[in-house]
Amino acid sequence: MNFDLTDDQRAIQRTAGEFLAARYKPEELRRLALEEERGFTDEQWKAIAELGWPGLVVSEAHGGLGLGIVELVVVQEQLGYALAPTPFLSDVGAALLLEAGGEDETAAEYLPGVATGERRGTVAVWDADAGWSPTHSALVPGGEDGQPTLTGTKVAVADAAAADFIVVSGADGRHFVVDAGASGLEIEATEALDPTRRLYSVSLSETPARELSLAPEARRRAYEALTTALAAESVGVAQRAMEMATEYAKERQQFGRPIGAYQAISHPCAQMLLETEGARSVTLYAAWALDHEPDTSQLAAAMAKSYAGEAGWRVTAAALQVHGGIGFTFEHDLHFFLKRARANLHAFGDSRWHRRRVADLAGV
Amino acid sequence: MNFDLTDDQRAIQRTAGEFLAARYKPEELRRLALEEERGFTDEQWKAIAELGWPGLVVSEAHGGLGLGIVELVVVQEQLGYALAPTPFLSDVGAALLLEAGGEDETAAEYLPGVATGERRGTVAVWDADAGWSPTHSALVPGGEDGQPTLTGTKVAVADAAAADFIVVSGADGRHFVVDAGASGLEIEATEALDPTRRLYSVSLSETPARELSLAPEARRRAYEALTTALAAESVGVAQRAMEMATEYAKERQQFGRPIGAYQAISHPCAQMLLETEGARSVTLYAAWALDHEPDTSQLAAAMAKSYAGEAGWRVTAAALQVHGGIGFTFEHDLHFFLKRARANLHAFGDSRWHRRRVADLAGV
Amino acid sequence: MDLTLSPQEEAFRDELRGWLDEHHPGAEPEGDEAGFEFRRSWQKTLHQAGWAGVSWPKEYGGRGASLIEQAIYNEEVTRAKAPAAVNVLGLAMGGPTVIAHGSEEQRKRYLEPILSAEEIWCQGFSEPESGSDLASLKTKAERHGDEWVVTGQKVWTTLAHHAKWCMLVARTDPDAPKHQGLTYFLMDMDQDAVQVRPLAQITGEAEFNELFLEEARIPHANIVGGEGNGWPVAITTLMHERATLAFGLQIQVKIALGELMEKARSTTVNGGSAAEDEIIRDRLAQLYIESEVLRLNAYRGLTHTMKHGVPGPEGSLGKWQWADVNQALTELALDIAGPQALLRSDDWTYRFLRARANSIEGGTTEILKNIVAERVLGLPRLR
Amino acid sequence: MDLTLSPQEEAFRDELRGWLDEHHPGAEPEGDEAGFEFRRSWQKTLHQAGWAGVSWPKEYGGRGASLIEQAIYNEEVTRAKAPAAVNVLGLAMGGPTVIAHGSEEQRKRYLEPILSAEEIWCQGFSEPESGSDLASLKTKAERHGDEWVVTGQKVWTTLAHHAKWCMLVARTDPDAPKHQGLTYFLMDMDQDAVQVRPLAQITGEAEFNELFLEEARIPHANIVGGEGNGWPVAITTLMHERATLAFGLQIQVKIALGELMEKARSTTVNGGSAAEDEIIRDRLAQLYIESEVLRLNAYRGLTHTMKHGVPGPEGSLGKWQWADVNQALTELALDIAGPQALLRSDDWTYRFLRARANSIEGGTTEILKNIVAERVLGLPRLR
Repeated sequence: MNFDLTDDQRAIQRTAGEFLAARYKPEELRRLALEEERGFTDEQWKAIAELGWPGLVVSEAHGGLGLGIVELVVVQEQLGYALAPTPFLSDVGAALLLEAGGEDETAAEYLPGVATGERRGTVAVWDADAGWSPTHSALVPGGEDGQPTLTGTKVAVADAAAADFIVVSGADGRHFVVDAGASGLEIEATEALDPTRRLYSVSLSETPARELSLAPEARRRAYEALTTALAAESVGVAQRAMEMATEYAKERQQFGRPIGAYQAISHPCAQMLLETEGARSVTLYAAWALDHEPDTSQLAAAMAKSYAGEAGWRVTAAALQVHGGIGFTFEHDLHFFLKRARANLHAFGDSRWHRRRVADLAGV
Repeated sequence: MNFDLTDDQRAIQRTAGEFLAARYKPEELRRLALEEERGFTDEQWKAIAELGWPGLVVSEAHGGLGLGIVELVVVQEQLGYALAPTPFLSDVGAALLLEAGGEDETAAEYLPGVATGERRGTVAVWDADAGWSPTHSALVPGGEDGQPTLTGTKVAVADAAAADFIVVSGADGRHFVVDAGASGLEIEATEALDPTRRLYSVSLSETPARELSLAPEARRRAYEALTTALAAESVGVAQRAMEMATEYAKERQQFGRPIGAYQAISHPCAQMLLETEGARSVTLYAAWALDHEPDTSQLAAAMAKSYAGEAGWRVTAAALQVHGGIGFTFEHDLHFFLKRARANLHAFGDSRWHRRRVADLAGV
Repeated sequence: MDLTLSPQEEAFRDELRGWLDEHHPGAEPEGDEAGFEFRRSWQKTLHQAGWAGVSWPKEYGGRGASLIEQAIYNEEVTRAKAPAAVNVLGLAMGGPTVIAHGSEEQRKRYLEPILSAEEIWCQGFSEPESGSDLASLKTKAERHGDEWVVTGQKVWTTLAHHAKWCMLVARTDPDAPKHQGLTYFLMDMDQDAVQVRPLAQITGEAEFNELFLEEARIPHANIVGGEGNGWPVAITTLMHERATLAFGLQIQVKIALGELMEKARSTTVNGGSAAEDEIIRDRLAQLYIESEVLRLNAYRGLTHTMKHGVPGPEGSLGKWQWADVNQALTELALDIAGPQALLRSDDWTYRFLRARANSIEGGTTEILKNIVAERVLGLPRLR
Repeated sequence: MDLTLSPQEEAFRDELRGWLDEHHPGAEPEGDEAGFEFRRSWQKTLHQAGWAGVSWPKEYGGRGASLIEQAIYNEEVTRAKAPAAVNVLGLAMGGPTVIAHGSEEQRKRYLEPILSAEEIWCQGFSEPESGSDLASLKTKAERHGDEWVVTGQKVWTTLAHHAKWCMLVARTDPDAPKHQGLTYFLMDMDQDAVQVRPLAQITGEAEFNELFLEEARIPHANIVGGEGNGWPVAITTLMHERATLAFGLQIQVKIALGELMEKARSTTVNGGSAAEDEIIRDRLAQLYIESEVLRLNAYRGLTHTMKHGVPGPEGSLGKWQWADVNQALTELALDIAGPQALLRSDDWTYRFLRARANSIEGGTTEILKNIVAERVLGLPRLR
């Protein structure tokens, strides 16, 4: 029993932390969010690729590092902490679904490029009128067998304009790969709650696609890994917001004292710690379960997404309150964290949706 | 527009407050709760009858004062504040249902005795396996037409052993009057969450009963008046618990200061005020609507019961936390208030049940 | 107890409602400048009909409305979705302060142009270093003959770029205790020494400004309430802010809740409408109750003020409770939206972000709780 | 990272589980006295098999178990619903304090009778006037030759009427600053100068006592850790309290939640089971998650302590979070019961009332938040 990262995992954590702190300083974050069309630069992606991250979850057989979900969440928490705008998570989502394809020949064709970072993917799940379910889709392919075509619209597809291919979910859990530039594919930027992650509306009109053959179990695990990675990102976001709030509470003077001396400030800060640490524990547990205990991983991932989603939001909202007026200004960085946290709460099933899964799986 | 009591209502309030403060001191409350079998004495009831309260909601035609629900909640808030153990509310419930009978001959027979306090009633609503609905019952009368008999069990019937008659709810909103001592009627004391209000299990076995003819509208209004009175009681309970907590917070010293100087104590006290005043506003509004605006009274009463029920509980629970260990001892009086508040939250439809009604009535 | 309007109050409401029906100027045009001119022109219309400054005494050009009538005014204007009068700070705060503390000359000079919207007012109280602790403000004014020379920085100043007059509180005696040594000035914004910089909020909009004062000049005659007496004068301004705004706020919440209920009914989730979902339904019902409590507390508070001259305990709670309710309401809007919450697909994203400031602006919830604990409950002060 | 048990840990668990299976003494008999003797006899059985004081070093009769093994021990004992060892305060607090701060003579004298339950221990720290502010305690000890004479009042003392020894902290130097001048004594309870009065709680039960000391006598040799050094010794006792109890608490919550889920399934409301109601279901799921977070934090804290010698930040959170969860859980039990909640029809009423103390006993939630804010987050102290 050892609820701690291994030395290798710590090394990944340290490298990620240092890399991101150096490359994604607050000014750069702001520049990418507000000025850079795709939200990142090719050079930044190249640097990420050099670290091997795009191949992190890709098996060695397909040219990746074949690391586990624990390693993924270690990186993902650091990305949340830095709030680095990057298509990494979209790409990981696509990689996870391709890997879930196992022996699938499409997967085998795409994964080596993904592993090196040369070929970037993203995942398109929500139909334009979707409900809360992260995977439900009404999209049914047309075309002939073996040559399916897709017609429909997906919303809130992250980094679609920068992707070389898109993994598209359809009815009955079927998934398809569509290449950038495929006929009938139109990608339109949409304004998002969170300006640090580019979202697009993706419309398909008789667009040729290749179906991925995914076993239900493998598909499920891919989504669980993705939501656990999202939970880890929220943990990093919460950690950073908590640090910003506590630092500010130590410095800011009102009525002759640092505001952190008042329980109206210090107790909410303590609550931030409670929620951030709890979110970290359950997220690490979910990651470990995905790697080592497939039977419990469904429940664990649902718990992680629900708890960390709420924690990210509550911590960033409380951090804004601690900051007072300055935290409400666009020129302060805190709002970027708040927006990411809230967006994460909703993405891939909101907290309540995942609690419903917990109820089902825990036998409530 | 005048959201304040009239001079007459203020006089009732003052009289009630002074009467109860003199007669129901904490020692007496404790004695009644723990030692007095029926939870009150005949002498106490007589004094209440002399004030005319049993006839408060009884029309002048039946020998009562014919006052409104505003007057009732004024008294009821004071009763909650004093936490006076008394069968008054059970009796009022019965009186309200009888009055709802209008021209009904049974009502006409019972009400004059109720008005003077000579004949005391109570209300039996919950079947032993009832759900949350305050009025749903599966009880169907047997016997011949015009001479119905009742067979079944009602639980949590307040003051049943001290009642001269019981108004019993049945299926389809039908209501019946059963006399104390009727054949097949058995009344058994049950241990209650709240020791200041005696509850009984009432079993009926081919027990003769008289059906009350109640128009649905009138029946509905009677229950709304009863739940509004219960809400007012919770307002009084909350007010008293808040006063106890703030007094204690001014006196109790820890770390060289009165604990009320710490925001961890003072802010919860402020929250108590917010909830107590809000509960008072909405309860007065519901009472006024029952008297003057029948169209909005359903919604208003549901809001009052829900909000005041929650407020009573939250305020007393927070007051206990402010008191710390001493508040957890049986010898301190606070727990009586906490238990009454929690019991009130559940009685006649819990807060959530009434919110569901609010949703229906407000067109959610 | 009588929660219906008196015949006189009803007449007031009917007259206003009829007038608003007839004179409603329609939707505000796009663009900040166009919107501003539209609202200025609307205020002129209001003024000409005697509907600007309803709470002001008649002798100063107001309507001398009772508190209930003022509440009715705010409810009706909000319900009619009529534009806000452009000179909101002058009408709600500056005018009443001049009436309460100004000299007769000042009343003659300043009041009429506030009502007519000829001169727009802004407020220079908050500073970056003094948020909740207003009395710690550092902007300094030194007397040079008949003029005061002012240097410092102010923040959260709405309408600064349109304003002619700024209600400015500055420190005139650095050696006095912090609540003394403050003076309340009316500063002419039309001078180079006053620089206005818009301050964008997390919503992306710039509703507020920063003011940079570099030896700005104010004639001695522009002091309101006397040199060194700025604190009580500023408190008058702030009390008018809270009292006047409370009514508009509770009605805004009710309107927003109605819109949210409509959104819940029209949003499809998992085959049904969001409004049919038990949890959404329960949260909407709770918000409905709380918005009613807000309204009822506000009316109870009015009655108390009318009878006793001061607000009752429930009067201190409105701003705080409103912030709680409005934040919960806008959060629920996102929960109802499901994955669409990721997009800025409708106005709710803006409202949701804007609501984060509700518990900060005009007195943080923490400060309001302090005030309730100390002044209403009589708990000991910490500081 | 590896959340499975090591072969050694698994062996420890299996051995214990097997032993508990075989030796479980069945249900506790009715009545306080009978229950006490039952638990005393159970502890003797534990001790004979080497299962009492598992965390104590082997040289003092313990098992020298690792932290993980201690956690496993607590989980297994709770899961087996085995009775609690009767001398819980001696095992969890008194013994470890004597081991850490006592003399070799004291260790020889006191430890073995703790393990065998021959001598029961109780704790005399809290006083009516000093709750959270423990160091303000007023019980006074004066030296008379080789004895100390102690007068004062203690409260919240469990097991006082059965105890032979009381861990008593008293003020030996009234002139010293409040954290100094305290001394930690082992007081013989078997003297007339010590009066025990049961203190009923809001549940109606009397789990605790008050102690009245009127010139009670304690030999000088019964001081632990030296005269005037009582504060750090008392802190050792309290740290052992929190560390040891944490594991039992989280597992108790999981068991209680399982029972609550069963109650929800078996309670019929409006034609269905309470467990099918969307809101009940959502609240149960949230409690399930929070109880898992509690468990996971506890294990993460253990790993941190084993690696770094001190608990990590998550270690300070368990008691506080447990109180929140257990209160929410017992409140939900009443909500599930519907009108039956008015009656004391099952054990949940007791649990619900008992849970109100969870945020007070063993450090109030307010104090725990202070500790987290100051010691973990480094925020400035207020006092």
